[in-house]
Amino acid sequence: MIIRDVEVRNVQEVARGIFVLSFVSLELSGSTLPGQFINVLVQKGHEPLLRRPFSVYRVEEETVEIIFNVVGKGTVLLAAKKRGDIINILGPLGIPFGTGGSFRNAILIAGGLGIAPMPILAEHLRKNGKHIEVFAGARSGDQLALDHLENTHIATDDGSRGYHGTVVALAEQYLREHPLSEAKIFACGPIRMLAAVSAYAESVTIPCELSLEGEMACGIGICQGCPVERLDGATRYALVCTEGPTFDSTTIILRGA
Amino acid sequence: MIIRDVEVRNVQEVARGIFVLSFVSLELSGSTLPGQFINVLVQKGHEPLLRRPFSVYRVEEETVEIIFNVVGKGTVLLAAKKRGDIINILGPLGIPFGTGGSFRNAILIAGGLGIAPMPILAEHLRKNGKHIEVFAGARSGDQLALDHLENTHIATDDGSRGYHGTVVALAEQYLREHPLSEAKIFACGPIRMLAAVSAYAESVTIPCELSLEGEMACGIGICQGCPVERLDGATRYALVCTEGPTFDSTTIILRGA
Amino acid sequence: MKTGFVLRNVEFKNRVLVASGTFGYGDETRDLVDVAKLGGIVTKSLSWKPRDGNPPPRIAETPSGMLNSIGLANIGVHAFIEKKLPYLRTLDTRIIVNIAASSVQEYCDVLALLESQNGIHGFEINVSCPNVKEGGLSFGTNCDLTAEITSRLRALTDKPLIIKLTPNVTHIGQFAVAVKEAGADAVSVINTVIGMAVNAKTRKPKISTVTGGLSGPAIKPIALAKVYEVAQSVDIPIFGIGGITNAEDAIEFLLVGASAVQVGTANFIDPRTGVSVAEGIESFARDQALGDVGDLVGTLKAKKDMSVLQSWL
Amino acid sequence: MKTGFVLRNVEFKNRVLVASGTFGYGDETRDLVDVAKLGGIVTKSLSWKPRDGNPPPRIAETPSGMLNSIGLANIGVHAFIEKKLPYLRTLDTRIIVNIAASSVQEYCDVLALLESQNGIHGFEINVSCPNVKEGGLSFGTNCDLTAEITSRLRALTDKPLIIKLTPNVTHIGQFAVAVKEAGADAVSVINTVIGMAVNAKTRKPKISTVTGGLSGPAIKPIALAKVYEVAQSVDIPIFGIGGITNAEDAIEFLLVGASAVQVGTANFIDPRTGVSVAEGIESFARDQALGDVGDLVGTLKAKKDMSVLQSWL
Ligand SMILES: Cc1cc2nc3c(=O)[nH]c(=O)nc-3n(C[C@H](O)[C@H](O)[C@H](O)COP(=O)(O)OP(=O)(O)OC[C@H]3O[C@@H](n4cnc5c(N)ncnc54)[C@H](O)[C@@H]3O)c2cc1C
Ligand SMILES: Cc1cc2nc3c(=O)[nH]c(=O)nc-3n(C[C@H](O)[C@H](O)[C@H](O)COP(=O)(O)OP(=O)(O)OC[C@H]3O[C@@H](n4cnc5c(N)ncnc54)[C@H](O)[C@@H]3O)c2cc1C
Ligand SMILES: Cc1cc2nc3c(=O)[nH]c(=O)nc-3n(C[C@H](O)[C@H](O)[C@H](O)COP(=O)(O)O)c2cc1C
Ligand SMILES: Cc1cc2nc3c(=O)[nH]c(=O)nc-3n(C[C@H](O)[C@H](O)[C@H](O)COP(=O)(O)O)c2cc1C
Ligand code: FES
Ligand code: FES
Repeated sequence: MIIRDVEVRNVQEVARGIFVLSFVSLELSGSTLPGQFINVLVQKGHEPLLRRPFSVYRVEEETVEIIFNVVGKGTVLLAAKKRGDIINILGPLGIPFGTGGSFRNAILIAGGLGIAPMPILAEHLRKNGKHIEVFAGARSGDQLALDHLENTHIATDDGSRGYHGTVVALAEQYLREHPLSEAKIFACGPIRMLAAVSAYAESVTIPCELSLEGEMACGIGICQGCPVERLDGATRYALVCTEGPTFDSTTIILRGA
Repeated sequence: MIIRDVEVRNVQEVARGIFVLSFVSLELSGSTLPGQFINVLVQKGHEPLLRRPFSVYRVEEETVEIIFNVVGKGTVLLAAKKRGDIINILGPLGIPFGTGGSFRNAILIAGGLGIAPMPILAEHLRKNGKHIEVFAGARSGDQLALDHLENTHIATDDGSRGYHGTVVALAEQYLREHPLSEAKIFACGPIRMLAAVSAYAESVTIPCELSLEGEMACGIGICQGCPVERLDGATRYALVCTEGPTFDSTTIILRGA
Repeated sequence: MKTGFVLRNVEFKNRVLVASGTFGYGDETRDLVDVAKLGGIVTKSLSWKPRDGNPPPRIAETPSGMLNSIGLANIGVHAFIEKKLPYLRTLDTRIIVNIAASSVQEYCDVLALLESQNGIHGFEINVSCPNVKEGGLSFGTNCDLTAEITSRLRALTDKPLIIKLTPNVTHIGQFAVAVKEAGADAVSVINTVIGMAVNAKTRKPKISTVTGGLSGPAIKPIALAKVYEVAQSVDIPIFGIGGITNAEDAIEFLLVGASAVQVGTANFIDPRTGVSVAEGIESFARDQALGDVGDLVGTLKAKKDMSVLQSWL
Repeated sequence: MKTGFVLRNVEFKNRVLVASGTFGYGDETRDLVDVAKLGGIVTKSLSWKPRDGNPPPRIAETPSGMLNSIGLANIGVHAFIEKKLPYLRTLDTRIIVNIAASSVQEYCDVLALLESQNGIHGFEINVSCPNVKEGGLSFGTNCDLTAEITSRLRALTDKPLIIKLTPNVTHIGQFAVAVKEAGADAVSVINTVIGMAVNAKTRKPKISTVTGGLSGPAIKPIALAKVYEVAQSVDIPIFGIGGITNAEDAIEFLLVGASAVQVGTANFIDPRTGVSVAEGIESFARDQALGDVGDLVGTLKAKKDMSVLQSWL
């Protein structure tokens, strides 16, 4: 885990309102695993006060990339960064996805910016010899960011591209028609979508890992600000930042879904 | 008085740590008088919260210029502006210098960034047919910004350029040697310097106007945040923003000098 | 779309006013602001005699906020009537005169004099003033005294009487209950929070009076909590104040229980803020297909069993 | 250059600690922070039994600040002794254990148990906890109760006993006097300020408990004023807390009367903040040719006839 000022290499709009920002960090590029995140201080000073957490999207040699949606002041500022600007990063953080188990087929399901951890995840899964199918959903076709992914199946809420409906419905339909044995699901996206994925995985008894998002103050386990309810266990809550953000779907309760 | 978003045209370091920023505003360029100031919102958002007041330095056709010293977060942000960036300005504000009286010789005395209102002042004085002598002081030679001024006499605290000593001592010496009749003094600078100018003006009975600075929240008379003590008058304090920033030196008390 | 509200028979065209001490006497910004688009103007606090106010520096910026120690500088009620009221009377908005004093009697004298004038629609009472009788402790931190001022003033006017509460007390709800019982029509919540700023290099306080009043976005969370507490305690209208810079901020105050809001410090950055807040609230309500901006008031979706004073750490 | 100070025979190597609840149990950041450069670590508040804490969301950002409602989530004193204390004992810094409880007896039980352990240098008492006996009102807003807790705990320990005061009271100085008389060695000033944040679109509070605790730079002016008030009221050492992000902030607290400071929220942005604050204070003192950082404490020049016009020229 490191804290460093890094130089922005590039910021690019890859889909409507969706940006990829890259920077150079040998320390991070060498150590980050799929599903881990970094906590970004978008500028010095008190506004905004807190860091912003982003999944690592891709690692390419010494370069690290994040992908984000412009939703508020932090991401507005990030999107406006230029080559050479300095941001401060803290990472890699959190528990990575389990990419090395005994499964053979990896099913990646992403809703909206849930696409973020998928390229780095796919890369590692490929290295581990897994077959991959990617299901990616968005509100509309212009909000899809599908670079660096293969075997993609697309769903949009407005039907402007691919399947007209939710990405989970698409995945369910596809997998009914093309059953995959010894499979494992990896999902990231809005809470409702994760709940649907989780219910589906349980119904077909496929192991499933979810990557969660939630308000975070520190990202490193010192504020107790990011609880998620456990299904059972010694304590009622787990911390998303240090015990997640990836969780086995059978171990947590998704509230607000 | 207007409030407008304006586009930065240029930002340039003209002396060590001293920047000139120009922007286009027909409304301001057409109406601003010497000694008036504008109140600049350096960026949207809450940090910094308040506007920053700056004297108008020059007006050149539709372009307005300010000159400033980088001293804190507002001026750091301003110095980093690029052509095309937007700042929000409120102005012109305050009571201008009296450039049209019966005097024939104008003595301009500037300490440090007190140089700010001098070029626009000199321009108007010239138009009014006055003869001008400019006395400019700084800590050292590399902190002098003398563009757009003629008949300049220079003093530096460290003696690195011109007279070694205070600008007021230099002005006194020069005027003793080259007496100017029917003169009026215009001064801007640190409080101690203004007090010295004021004392000198009184001793030689030359009329004298001072331009003051002080903490301001609004710049338009609605916060009561910028008092300066009157020598006498119905109320104890005058407001620097609406009754100044230019004052006849015999009407106010300079505390902290 | 209904935007206005009524307080003791006085109609306000919308729920956005400008706060005392942050909009002068209403005439300074006549070139900049169309005050006819405001629900009302609350004047700078007026006392019986003119007050010089505190020595400079009176202002210091703080993170997302500012401190002030103006010291109630004002022209006095007589000069106000003579020089400012005639202009205010010409404006198509509600004029609330804010009163400050250093004794209960002074509050009464000022209000009684103003009561005899036309063109004033209501009174807001600034109780965050040093009480000379109690060695300068503020009236507003003494519940009995605050109630006494309220009932004495209530007897003198039939116009809306609004008591402006200080946040610098343990249980602001108790003060709201006390002034309601003493006859107040409404409360304004909050005045500034006591704060301080220091220049580390010079070792001097940044304002001449050492401590001062904190305002601006930094205090918005505090103000919202105080308004919420007051709304749980009394059922009279609340003017929500503290750190409002845009319509969204104002709506937050309405949701937690304010019937109207006042814009303060934001006027220093842009005196048109009140107008844009009013317009923004209206379009927000329109987008939500509300028939009345008032439908927002007190509609926070919160479990009321969570006590305001519950500990959270 | 002397940087340290002594509190009831315990020596602290410098005047900068990290605040309770903002540095976990000290082990989470072992890769990032050289805690040997800190004056001390104040642990997360510990209660007798483990506490789950409040449901999410527990955190909301506000202008230059943040709200939290963690709900005293902690592993409980037994797990602390078993799992965290052994690591803390290995650290070359002072360990102050912060205690939270919902009854006076629970405070005593937790402290008595900790008193039997090695490696703890002092106790800080979080009185901003809901008192179950009084329907959840915080102990810390009741002066008698705060004093009672202090004297009961004083009888149980000879180590430094620090009472952490809440700012959410009218006269914090009275609380400082009461706890001093009840035997406290020092006070920590301040805990978080009650605040609230609302999502205008969803109409929901941004944290699950509706109100929460405001911290960060936004509250620094409030914290400075409270420390100043306490410093005028008592002569025991004060730990100044609230919005400190750099050495200059910390020096401001020393000048108004704090003997030491604690860094809180800033740890979330960078857990090394305490170390850089300590280093920055030291070099500031060196630049000013002071022999002892303590020479800064309480040296505010609070003259009222300050300069009319701050000079930028
Ligand atoms: C572990 C983790 C990984 C994440 N990875 C990504 C990613 O790869 N790409 C991406 O676009 N976003 C990601 N997010 C969400 C991202 O952190 C937020 O979108 C971002 O912080 C918003 O910042 P802002 O200042 O632009 O918005 P704000 O002004 O802070 O808020 C705008 C909106 O975003 C919501 N929001 C704010 N902070 C968070 C947060 N921490 N989590 C969820 N919602 C939030 C707010 O409730 C509000 O509705 C991740 C969050 C977590 C916790
Ligand atoms: C009428 C008027 C005209 C001015 N004209 C000019 C000008 O032409 N060029 C120029 O460089 N400066 C001018 N100033 C001063 C200028 O406003 C401040 O330097 C600026 O606001 C500092 O902003 P900052 O955010 O960089 O510094 P901050 O971080 O706010 O403060 C840095 C230092 O500057 C001091 N300071 C802050 N605000 C003011 C202020 N309003 N007046 C004086 N000192 C202040 C602070 O006390 C502190 O020591 C003028 C001030 C006034 C009132
Ligand atoms: C410079 C200044 C002067 C003020 N003067 C008064 C006053 O005279 N009377 C009063 O009741 N409140 C006064 N206030 C308090 C404001 O009306 C308001 O209650 C407070 O600033 C909080 O709102 P804000 O955060 O929007 O500014 C003043 C505030 C400021 C900043
Ligand atoms: C997330 C969070 C958790 C906290 N937990 C505790 C706690 O358990 N016990 C306590 O006494 N104070 C707690 N505090 C208060 C801090 O120790 C500190 O007093 C307060 O945050 C003000 O300082 P700051 O502005 O530097 O954060 C907590 C603060 C925060 C932000
Ligand atoms: S974000 Fe601080 S503990 Fe998880
Ligand atoms: S700066 Fe507000 S009255 Fe002068």
